[in-house]
Amino acid sequence: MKTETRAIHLWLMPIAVWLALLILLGLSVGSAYVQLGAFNTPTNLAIAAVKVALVLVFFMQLQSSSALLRLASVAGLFWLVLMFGLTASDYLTRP
Amino acid sequence: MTDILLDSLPPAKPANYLEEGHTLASWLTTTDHKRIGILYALSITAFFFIGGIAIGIVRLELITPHGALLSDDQYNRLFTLHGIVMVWFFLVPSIPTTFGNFLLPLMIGAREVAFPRLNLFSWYLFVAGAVFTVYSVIAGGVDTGWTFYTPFSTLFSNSHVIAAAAGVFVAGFSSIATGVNFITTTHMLRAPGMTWFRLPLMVWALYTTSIVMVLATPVLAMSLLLIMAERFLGVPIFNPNNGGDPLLFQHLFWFYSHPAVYIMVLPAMGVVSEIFTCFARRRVFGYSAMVYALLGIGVVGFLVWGHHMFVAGQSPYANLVFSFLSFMVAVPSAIKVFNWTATLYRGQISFEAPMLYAMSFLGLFTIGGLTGLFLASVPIDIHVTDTYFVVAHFHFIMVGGTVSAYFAGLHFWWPKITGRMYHESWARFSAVTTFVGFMVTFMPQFIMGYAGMPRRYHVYPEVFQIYHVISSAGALILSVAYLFPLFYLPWSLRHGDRVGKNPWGATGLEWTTPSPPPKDNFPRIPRVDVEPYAYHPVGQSADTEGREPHRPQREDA
Amino acid sequence: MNLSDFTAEASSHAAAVDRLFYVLVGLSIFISLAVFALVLLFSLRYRRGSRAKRGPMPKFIQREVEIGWTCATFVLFLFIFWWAAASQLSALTPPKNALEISVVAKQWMWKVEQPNGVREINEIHVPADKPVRLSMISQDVIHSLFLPALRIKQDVLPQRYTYLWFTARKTGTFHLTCAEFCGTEHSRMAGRIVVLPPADYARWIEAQPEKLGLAREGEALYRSLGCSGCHATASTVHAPDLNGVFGRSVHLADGRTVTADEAYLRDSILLPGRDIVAGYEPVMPSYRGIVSEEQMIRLLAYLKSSSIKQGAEP
Amino acid sequence: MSEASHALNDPWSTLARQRAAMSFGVWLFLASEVLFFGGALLGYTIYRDLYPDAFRLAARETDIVYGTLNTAILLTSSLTMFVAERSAHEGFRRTSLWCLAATLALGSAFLVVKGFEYYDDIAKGLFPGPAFPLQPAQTQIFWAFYWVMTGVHAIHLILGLGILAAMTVLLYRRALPPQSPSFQGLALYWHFVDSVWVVLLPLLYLIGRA
Repeated sequence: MKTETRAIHLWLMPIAVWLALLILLGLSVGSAYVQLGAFNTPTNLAIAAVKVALVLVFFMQLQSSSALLRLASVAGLFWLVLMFGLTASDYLTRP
Repeated sequence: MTDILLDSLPPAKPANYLEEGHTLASWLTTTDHKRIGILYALSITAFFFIGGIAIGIVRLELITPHGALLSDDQYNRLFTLHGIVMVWFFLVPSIPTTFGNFLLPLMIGAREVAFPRLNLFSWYLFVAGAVFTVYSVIAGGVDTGWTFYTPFSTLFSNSHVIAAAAGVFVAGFSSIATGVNFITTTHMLRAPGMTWFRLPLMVWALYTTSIVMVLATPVLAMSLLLIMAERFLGVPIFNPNNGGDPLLFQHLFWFYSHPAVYIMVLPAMGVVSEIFTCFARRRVFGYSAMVYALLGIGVVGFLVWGHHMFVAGQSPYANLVFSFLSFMVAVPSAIKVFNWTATLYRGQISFEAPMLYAMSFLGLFTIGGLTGLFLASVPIDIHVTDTYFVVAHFHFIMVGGTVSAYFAGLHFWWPKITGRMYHESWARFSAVTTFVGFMVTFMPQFIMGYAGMPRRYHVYPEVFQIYHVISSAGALILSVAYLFPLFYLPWSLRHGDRVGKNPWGATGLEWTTPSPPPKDNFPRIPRVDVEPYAYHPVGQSADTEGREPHRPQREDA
Repeated sequence: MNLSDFTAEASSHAAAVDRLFYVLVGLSIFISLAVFALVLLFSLRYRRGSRAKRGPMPKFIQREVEIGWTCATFVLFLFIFWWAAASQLSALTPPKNALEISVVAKQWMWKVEQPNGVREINEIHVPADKPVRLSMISQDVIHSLFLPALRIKQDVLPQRYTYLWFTARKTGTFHLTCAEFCGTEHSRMAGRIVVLPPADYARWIEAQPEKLGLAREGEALYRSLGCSGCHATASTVHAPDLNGVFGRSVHLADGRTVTADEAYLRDSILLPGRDIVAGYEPVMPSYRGIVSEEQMIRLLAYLKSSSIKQGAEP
Repeated sequence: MSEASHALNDPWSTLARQRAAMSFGVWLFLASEVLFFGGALLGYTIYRDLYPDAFRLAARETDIVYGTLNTAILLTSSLTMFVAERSAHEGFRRTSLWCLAATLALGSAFLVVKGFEYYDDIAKGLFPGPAFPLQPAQTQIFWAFYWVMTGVHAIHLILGLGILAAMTVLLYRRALPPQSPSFQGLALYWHFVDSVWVVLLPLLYLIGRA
């Protein structure tokens, strides 16, 4: 059995990512209370997108995965955009 | 059932997959993709006849315009039962889970699918979904139609909607599990030398279908979950009195249900491509065009769902957008029909049962596809939607197309699955009777559909009685034609003569294994060095009359 | 009842739809026959063991043919789309002077109301050669008004007005039915549309039992439901003036401007908290569950009749 | 490492190939899950576009303290899950066991906090029904989506916790080698459930605050 050295090297990158995520969480909650008018929702969603990207790239190791996995990770999103786009073509143009 | 299959093979040969275990437990806990394919085949055959009996009673009822046999409610529950059972418990799983499970590893030179245990779990998910649905039928049935439109299904229907929706919800995850399994298998378990453009078109069809299954089914699961939440918890998601929009459900439902019709027809195209090439002894005409057509149908199929809602209150702009996209999705289908026809050019065509079924697929799918153009043009669709014209259109594609291809595949791979040859003349008779029965049943529906006969009608104006009587007569012929294989196929298990590796002289890898194949398919993983359907040298045509293919796909065959 | 109740071309739009339909039928027959003939020809000529010539394939056969029929089908389908879209666009906007008839769909019957208040069940009388506009709404589930002879159909949604318009060219009695599955007696929700020559239609309308006009019945409701209490100019309550409100563009509290069409007026009556007019307090009570569909049609007819005079005697 | 070969099962020739297949399979499943939640998001987006004021009004009633606390808990559980998977991959069995236990604890903590939040919501009568405190009626649609989306997310979390607990016990009893690819699959699923919550936070808790 591998001797159980203090696996420090395992913790460095994840803790950094974790701290970034917590900061972004604080940022998004804080920004929600600032009166940005029409920009409130876009900023909230943008920060959420950055957080999800961080989780995807680092925690789900997309940065070291094969092209196939990266393709699979965005396939769902691409189809979601198709669904939202064409449904919007109905709702936004209703008389 | 299993002891009939036992035949005294000389012990020297490696035991085939049927002899790996004879107890029921060996079948119910198997992770052998071939056995799971057979488990699926038995379950969907049972459902095929449940759905068939339901519509048999409906067709009997429709002989008289004033509905003497059933009450309104019974009629509504029967046609809903026919819809739900046929769509989700026969057509969607029909080819991928039976021939897909059995043949995908064999065709790409693998020993097993990527996730064997997940494969068995997906069959149990299918059975769990079936239990829910059968409960909802026995407990009184559901009367919303297979489309579950709100607010009728959420507020006004007092039938077993939640049980039926739960059944389809669970069966949906069986579909997703199969899809994930096949995509991973095709990507990661191909034999050395089996590059993407050496894959048989059946594998391409299963791969595209799996992508559509994985990406479309979850949206159905969510739409049914929202209906169950609204009915069970009372949360007003689609309740119009509360500002809810009934069209939102239709968008979510049809986002799945149109790709679902491509889940049903794409595998059928794969089966037919295998059969046309084998019985015409010809290389497929335009292999890459056929592959891109499959992928095109799979992707563009996701963009056209709005043509189900032209009259539902959708904005005129969206009507035109979806109408245009629906015309575009018809182009790849047309290409495939022309390529199949061109494959016959300069071949050595023989007309065994699989070929007859495949040719009836070609004819009926062509008519079904062309009537799709009527429905894609907005003014005609406004007149004919929700009439028997639409019923005829989708039955031409689903029954004329997918079911014919299912039977074609069943006869084509029967020797490989069971090691026995079916009785040829019975099978040809059954193929021809199916075609005749089908035409008599569904051709009149086009005529009365355009005249204005609405669908899902228990009583109808007397003017249409003549068409209904002809259609019901056709349905009688069709139901008899579907019973024939139920007799002569099991009969062939004992009395059919034994076949060798390659009774049809086909080029696929599955035809280089003994029939029935051993549990691990290939003693040594084969090396592939030639493209599929090498029935004659490139640039030549089918000169030799013999059965031997020019080059099976396997280097050391 | 005979087949012509369904298949008669009762309007110019119906004729256009039929033309497009029969051209498509011709096209489909041509393509199907081409495919079947080819399949039959190849099957006979190249059946196993026949003496037809095989040998090397002609050079040009592969790529050019493939591209050829791909473009052919693409262009053909584009043409059909253009034709269908063109005839659809021309049938889109109803003419201004159309006769307004209200249709309320209810589980398993059609309630029709002529502009002067005449009510009919499962039957619509319309004048020939004059544009007619049906504004339709459902009281419960989704129905769909289907007029086969006019080749038109439109779903009738709960809580939302949908419209059908046509100009009947041929007089006579044609079939009317429900096309969207709506429950137990869906197949019994049929009726008739009677197209009368304009003179006969006028005589028929007059012959009906004496009916106050929709607008005048709406005015009575406007008073009895208490609308005039706040919206009359003489009232002490600060409420928007509804004189000639139909079609006016309204500035809302959150900065949006909407045109006051039937849907906006209906929502303001049933869900007043939704779009509050700029400069007014959201004090209006909701009439949800109080005002029925028939009463709503009368109120809207009254609001639309621009001749409401403040406090004038009916 | 004899234990590694024990993790290998039938169709795969090498462990690396099996691991790649597990990741690819789980990613495909996650693509279907994206569309599963996407269906609910579509409904939410359409209604929010149709009734912006009602949604702002209704969203103010959600408790942001619970929401933020839960997000922090789930992000931390992602951290411990990641380290658990990496240490298992490199054979550090004890570190992996500790981190798996931490993830289990954090996941349960999330559910406990969620339970309190649901209790408060029901106490405030915020479950759509006849006695719904807020007006106008469309606020009930927001709360319908609140209950459906957070409910479905919670069920996903409970399933994740179940599998996590089972694998922790198997690893503890040495029935499952640390090199087994199932850890990779579970980690991907867990991070996905966390990402869904990260998306749900702004949609359900942060609108209407300004």
